Amino acid sequence: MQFSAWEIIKQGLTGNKGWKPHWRDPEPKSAYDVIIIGGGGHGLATAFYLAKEHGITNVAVLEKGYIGGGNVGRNTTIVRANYGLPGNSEFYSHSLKLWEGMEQELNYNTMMSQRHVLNLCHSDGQRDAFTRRANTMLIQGDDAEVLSRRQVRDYAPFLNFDNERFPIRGGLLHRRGGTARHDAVAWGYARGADMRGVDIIQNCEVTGFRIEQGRIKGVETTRGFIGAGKVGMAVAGRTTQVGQMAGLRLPIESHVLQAFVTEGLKPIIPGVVTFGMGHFYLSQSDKGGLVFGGDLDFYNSYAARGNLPAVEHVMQAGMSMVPMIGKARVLRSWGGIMDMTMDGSPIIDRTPVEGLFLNGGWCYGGFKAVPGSGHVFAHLIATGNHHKASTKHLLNRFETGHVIDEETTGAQPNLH
Amino acid sequence: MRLTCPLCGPRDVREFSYRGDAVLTDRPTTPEGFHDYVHIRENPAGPHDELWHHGAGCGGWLKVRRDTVTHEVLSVALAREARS
Amino acid sequence: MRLQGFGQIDRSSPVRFEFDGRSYGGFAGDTLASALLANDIRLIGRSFKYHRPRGIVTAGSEEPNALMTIGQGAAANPNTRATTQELYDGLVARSQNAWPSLGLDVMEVNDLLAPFLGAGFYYKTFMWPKAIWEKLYEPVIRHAAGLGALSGQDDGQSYDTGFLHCDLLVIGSGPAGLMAALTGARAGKRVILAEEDFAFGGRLNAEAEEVAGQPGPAWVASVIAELAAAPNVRLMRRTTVTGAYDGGTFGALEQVAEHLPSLPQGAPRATFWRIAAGRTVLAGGAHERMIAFRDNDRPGVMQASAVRSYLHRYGVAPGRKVAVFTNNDDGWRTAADLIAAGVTVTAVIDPRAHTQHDLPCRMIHGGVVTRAHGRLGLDNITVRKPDGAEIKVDADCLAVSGGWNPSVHLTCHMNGRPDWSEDIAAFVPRPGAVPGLIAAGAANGMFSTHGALRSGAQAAAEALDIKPIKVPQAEDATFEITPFWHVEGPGRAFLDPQNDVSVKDVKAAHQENFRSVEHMKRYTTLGMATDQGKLSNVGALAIMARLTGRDIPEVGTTTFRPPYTPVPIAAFAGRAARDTFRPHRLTPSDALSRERGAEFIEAGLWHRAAWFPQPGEDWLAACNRETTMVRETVGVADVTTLGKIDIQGPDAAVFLDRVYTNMFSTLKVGRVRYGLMLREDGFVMDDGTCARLGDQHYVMTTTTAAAGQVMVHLQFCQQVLWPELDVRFISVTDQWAQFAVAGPKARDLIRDVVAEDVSDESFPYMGCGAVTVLGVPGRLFRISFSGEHAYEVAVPARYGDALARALTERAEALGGGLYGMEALNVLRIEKGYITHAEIDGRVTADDIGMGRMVSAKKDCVGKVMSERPGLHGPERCQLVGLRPLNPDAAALHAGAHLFALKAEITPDTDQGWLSSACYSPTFGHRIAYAFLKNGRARHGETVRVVDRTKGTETLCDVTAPMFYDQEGGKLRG
Amino acid sequence: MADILRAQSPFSGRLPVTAGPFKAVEVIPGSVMSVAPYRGQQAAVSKALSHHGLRFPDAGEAVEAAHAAALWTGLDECFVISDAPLPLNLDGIAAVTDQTDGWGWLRLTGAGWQEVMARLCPVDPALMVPGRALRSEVGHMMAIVYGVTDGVIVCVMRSFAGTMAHDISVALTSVAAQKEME
Repeated sequence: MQFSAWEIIKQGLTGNKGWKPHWRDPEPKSAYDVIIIGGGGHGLATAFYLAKEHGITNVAVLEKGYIGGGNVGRNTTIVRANYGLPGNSEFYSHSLKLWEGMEQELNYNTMMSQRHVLNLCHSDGQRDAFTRRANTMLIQGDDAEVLSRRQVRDYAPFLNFDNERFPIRGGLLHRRGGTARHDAVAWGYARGADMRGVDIIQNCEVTGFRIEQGRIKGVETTRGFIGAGKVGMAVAGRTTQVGQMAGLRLPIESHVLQAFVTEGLKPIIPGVVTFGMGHFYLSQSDKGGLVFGGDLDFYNSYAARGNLPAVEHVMQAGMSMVPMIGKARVLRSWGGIMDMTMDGSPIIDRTPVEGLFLNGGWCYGGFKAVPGSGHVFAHLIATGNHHKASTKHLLNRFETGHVIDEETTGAQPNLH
Repeated sequence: MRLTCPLCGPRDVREFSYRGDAVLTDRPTTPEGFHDYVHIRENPAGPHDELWHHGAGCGGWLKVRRDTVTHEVLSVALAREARS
Repeated sequence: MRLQGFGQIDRSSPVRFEFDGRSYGGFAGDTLASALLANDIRLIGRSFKYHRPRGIVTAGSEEPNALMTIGQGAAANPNTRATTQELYDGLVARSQNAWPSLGLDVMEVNDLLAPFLGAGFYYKTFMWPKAIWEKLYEPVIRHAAGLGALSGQDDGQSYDTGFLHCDLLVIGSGPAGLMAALTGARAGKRVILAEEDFAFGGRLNAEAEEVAGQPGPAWVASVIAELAAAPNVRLMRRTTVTGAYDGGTFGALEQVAEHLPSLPQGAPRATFWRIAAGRTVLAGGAHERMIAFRDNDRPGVMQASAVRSYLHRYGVAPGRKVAVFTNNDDGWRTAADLIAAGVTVTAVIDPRAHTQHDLPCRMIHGGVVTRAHGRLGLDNITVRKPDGAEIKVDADCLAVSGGWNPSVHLTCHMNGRPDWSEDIAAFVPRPGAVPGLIAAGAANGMFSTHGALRSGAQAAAEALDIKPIKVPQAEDATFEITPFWHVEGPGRAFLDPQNDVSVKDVKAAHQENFRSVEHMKRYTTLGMATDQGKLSNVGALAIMARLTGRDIPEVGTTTFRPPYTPVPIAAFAGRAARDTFRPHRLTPSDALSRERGAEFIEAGLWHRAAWFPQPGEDWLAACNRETTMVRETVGVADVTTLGKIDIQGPDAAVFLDRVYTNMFSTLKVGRVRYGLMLREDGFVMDDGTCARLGDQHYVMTTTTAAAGQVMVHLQFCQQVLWPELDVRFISVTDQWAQFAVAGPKARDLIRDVVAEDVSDESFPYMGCGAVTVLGVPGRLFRISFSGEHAYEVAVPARYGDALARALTERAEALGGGLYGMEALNVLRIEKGYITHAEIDGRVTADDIGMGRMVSAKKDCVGKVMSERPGLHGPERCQLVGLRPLNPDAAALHAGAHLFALKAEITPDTDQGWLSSACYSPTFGHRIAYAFLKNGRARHGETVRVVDRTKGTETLCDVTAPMFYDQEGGKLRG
Repeated sequence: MADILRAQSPFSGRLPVTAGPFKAVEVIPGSVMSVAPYRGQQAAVSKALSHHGLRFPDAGEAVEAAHAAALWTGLDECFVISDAPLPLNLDGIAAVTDQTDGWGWLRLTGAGWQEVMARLCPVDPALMVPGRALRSEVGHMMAIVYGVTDGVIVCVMRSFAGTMAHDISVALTSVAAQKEME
């Protein structure tokens, strides 16, 4: 069924009886060409692109709960391509281009809204770092503008320009950045994959790998053994545990990142604003809630919830930079489990097990990566070669020293 | 969350900073072990030995055993005493 | 309608308030909602999506509809629940989400379009044409969405945060909570009793109940009096416990001034408390739920318990002709109380075929309400009798009771899931869901008054391991309910009134395979409104259960997240807002610098003087003058902010050898050495000088930015890695005020303030020692960050301001003066010194040409990992200097990228970047530091500096990263 | 050397502040020395300190004598504060560092001062009693806190004195205003 305004009118006039499931709930087959573990954004996008780009449709996505229940459903929905280092910059650039055509590609309104991302800077050093990053972006053909204090004031007059503590000295404006409707991304990819023959199997937890002579044969699940010649892991948040079942030892810690939404308010924040010094970022959803977040809670956690010090820090940073949001009431706070790698960048690579591929370590950059990650991971699984947009996210880079450390904090995951 | 510092008593987690897995206490003596030491983590979902610093308190480095699923704190000791 | 003889309002204190521009009267002790109902106002707002007319549903914080904007101007407070807002004289309230008026809202057209606007419709359209989403569709959607509006201004109001500690935290002050608090209090425990309402007592204020032979409110008053007299009890009304966190920590919001016309001077609007509780009793009561039937959202349809609250607590009848629709005994109680108060009850409709109830009004057993009528306010209802016949019943208010949901929310905050109780057809808290917390009373499914009293006392006794106290007499009826959720039929039966989610939407979610609870919630937005599903979740689960042929507990429940009720952002932040976000660290020369008109920059938490403009100077002119001044005469700069760590002990030297790449055990006493520190991953962490003051005594200097990090790192090394080393350290950053004195006339100045001989023999370059500075014991270091003959002179900080003035005065006499961070930066770039602009955390010792400083003779932190292949070789960018071919070139700024002369500009041909750049007044042109691929081998090559942010390209020669005095004669001379 | 440098205290011009029953005033100790015993030397340090009526304090303890006190300030460390510099004679058994100028000290008094501290410090004010010294944060600053008979003494690093004076002033004004409302 093609979604369109016409279809809505037709269905509306006939009692909305004709709407179909957005994806089927098939029983698992005994074997597939490719199994993707993880029905989150990355796994579903990978399945979609395997089918669409590579014609590989005998694919199953195995999800232990319900699809889209992990980080794709609990992030702050920001989409951007403003990374500074080789490896990440071209990858996120690639991903943003896919975002820009996503709705038409999926026939699903994921509400990708290029309402701009503005990073504020508070010192000359920060401005220099922004300039370096902006040049990286511009040189690869993306958009970036380094704004002066006056230009920031013109652009976002609602910010606090009287702040003596961390005065706003300028900003990095990325107009093609913005937000999207996170759940819809998972659902849209699920529907797109399902329409192309991919089996999405919910409530099916992988409990082990079958590996013979160093080669993957399939996976053990709560619904029995399922064979496959190739298996891709896209289980960020649980990468360590799933990897362990295949004997992988990984440079990853799991951490909790909290996020917040307020009650609905009439439109007041036009785009995304980030206050890096206070680890604070803010946008407003189409429903009117202010959506914002900050830094990790800093300790290893699988609880998907955090504690008050991190909450307060976020609010303090917000009240420092945008005090006019003070009366907005926080409606809900929640946490996600982040795969934090030792350099803060993801891993998309083969593993020592032939036929087993790894996609993880997304830290808190996973949502904006969804289409790009699915696209390059599908390429890797289908062809055996790295896509040109992702040649540096290698598993052995920690051993060789070719790390991609955007935050410059070294091998301490909670500081990235 | 609260940690009971062996010197300062029960304190709000805001007084502490977190470093990571307590494997960091076992610095290798040969070059071979360093990649694992610096990068590879067990990252368990469950009890976890880890290092915290009581920066706003006594300045002590603490070895804490804590469940990463429930956040229950199982034990706290001064790292230098818990070491060997 | 106000009733005489009922309620706890203060009829001797009338107040005036305004709603949507009209003035009304109420009394002290009213909420805004009770006062509106007393004035017969039923239409109070519009719904989120369909803009349907809505009325007050509840009498508490679970209210989904009666959200209003209170106050005006910058202080306007949107989305405030009228049901919890205390009335005060002069209160101004406005309805929300309606234009041009509440009665006539043009967006109500959405309601007519409802067949096209069902759950998730927006995922299926607005995709064409692509470019129009941001320009048209989305702005329209955004404009229509949202509830109230922020003023857009900083209201300037402050909030406090604080910490509390107790043995027992009791949440809620109904019968269970009061007994729990009393139990703890009498045992001498430290008790906090937190009540979200402005009155203690919970439902006892809202019922015609007796406890211990007294009216409920009288018994409450006597208990509160006893608790108030106990020194170990803190009574906190207007305090909502908003979240349960690890280790017995709870968040709680105490309203301080929300009920006052204005904020008293110095007082906060509210205080956000973090409570560390040994044990907790959750006695937060229960929420009555509705029953879904067609148009059940009409103004006048209310919770049956809310009707009793308005009657007994506020003396208000929400209608003149009230009907009751109930599947349990509670609705009958409402009918009985109304009749006793002389209010007409037009019918009680109960889907159960038989009950024990017999009231002097029309009773329809086995009947259901199939529809509510009256667009802007309820006129009547359609009732289907057991025989199938439909009749109309007059009603301007319909009291509905679908049973009660215990307030399990806090017990879900730590991932606990509640258990289903068949007896009460509701979820109850799972024991142990929050460690140390026990639920009691209605919050635990105990709905009789005596049961609540009993369970409160028991819970506290169990929590504290003490004996329960005696429980007073009270009503102890068994609760009886037959689950009944939804009246089937055409039209829309609302589950979540605020988000306009109806039974149809849940069915649509099921039809489109959004059957998991989370999918259903996200697809329909059910439970995502400001009440977080307090009213709607269980009803929706029941419908999904029926559609999927499962039991409610099998379908599951969605997780409740903190906060329990919405909390203002500003309250969480407290005083750490605006420019008090973080502390301000001030240097000893701060006052002097301000007197001299300095501009400041941020360095960590410090404010450092950046330049000292003289009349007519902009920053560049000031910076050039200050730079030249240092090069030609003498300058004085405050360098107190650099981290200073005093290191002592028998193993101090060994310790330093392990944390620095180079040797410090070989440093002679009275000498200073530059040192480099790596992180264990082999990249540079920090650099600085370290002076040896005695055989076992060093003073380490760190950069300002890394001072804290280095201190923690040293503690880590000493306590965690090498506890066998006997070494102690402590920060002396704040103990010493330290000033750089630099320039050809530096020694002249130093001679004038230091008693001792400072000749090259006594104080050679890189020498140090104790001296007397203008009569005060101080320290002198002959070190330079400018390339000039220079010193750093330190005195105890109490003399810092005076010394800054004394040095400045003398420098000025010599033709010099103060210089700031800008000039300091130019000086160090000219001379080839690095800062964190270069050692940015991704740089190796080799990159900055200090590979040989990693001593081969010993191990140190980071040494092994620094030998990884990725940290070496021609692919890495190495530090070089850049000199523009055209000396007038103005476009040489940090952040620009480097390319070979003929190369195309692409990411693949990118050769590096500029880390620092400045105009050098010494050379008369701009200079820069850059990291260039294989740069050390490329000195003499010409490269292109490309800055796309400014649209410039500049040709530069690659040089060694040192422009000034490469031989170092000035330092030593 | 004609000049005599004029000394300035950390809170000069910033304290006292008062509101309602509360008062925060600066305290200027004559001498503050940090004492960090080397490995196994704690007893020897205690012995040396006993000449001044002091000993090395246990964790969380403040040992007081007539004109001096030893405040526990952290792992292996205490501050010896005294009206005038004391001959400590700790060479070889402890690292001793002058901290007299490194910190600003204030005394908060007034009935209900615990309510003021509750707004600034995560530690239970009930533990801030004479004989106890603790490390925690006050505002967002690392602090030493110890109890005195009529209130509490709070000590932060010197460069934070401006913020500390501001924070304590705001807190005691707030609590005083709320007492007024009762």
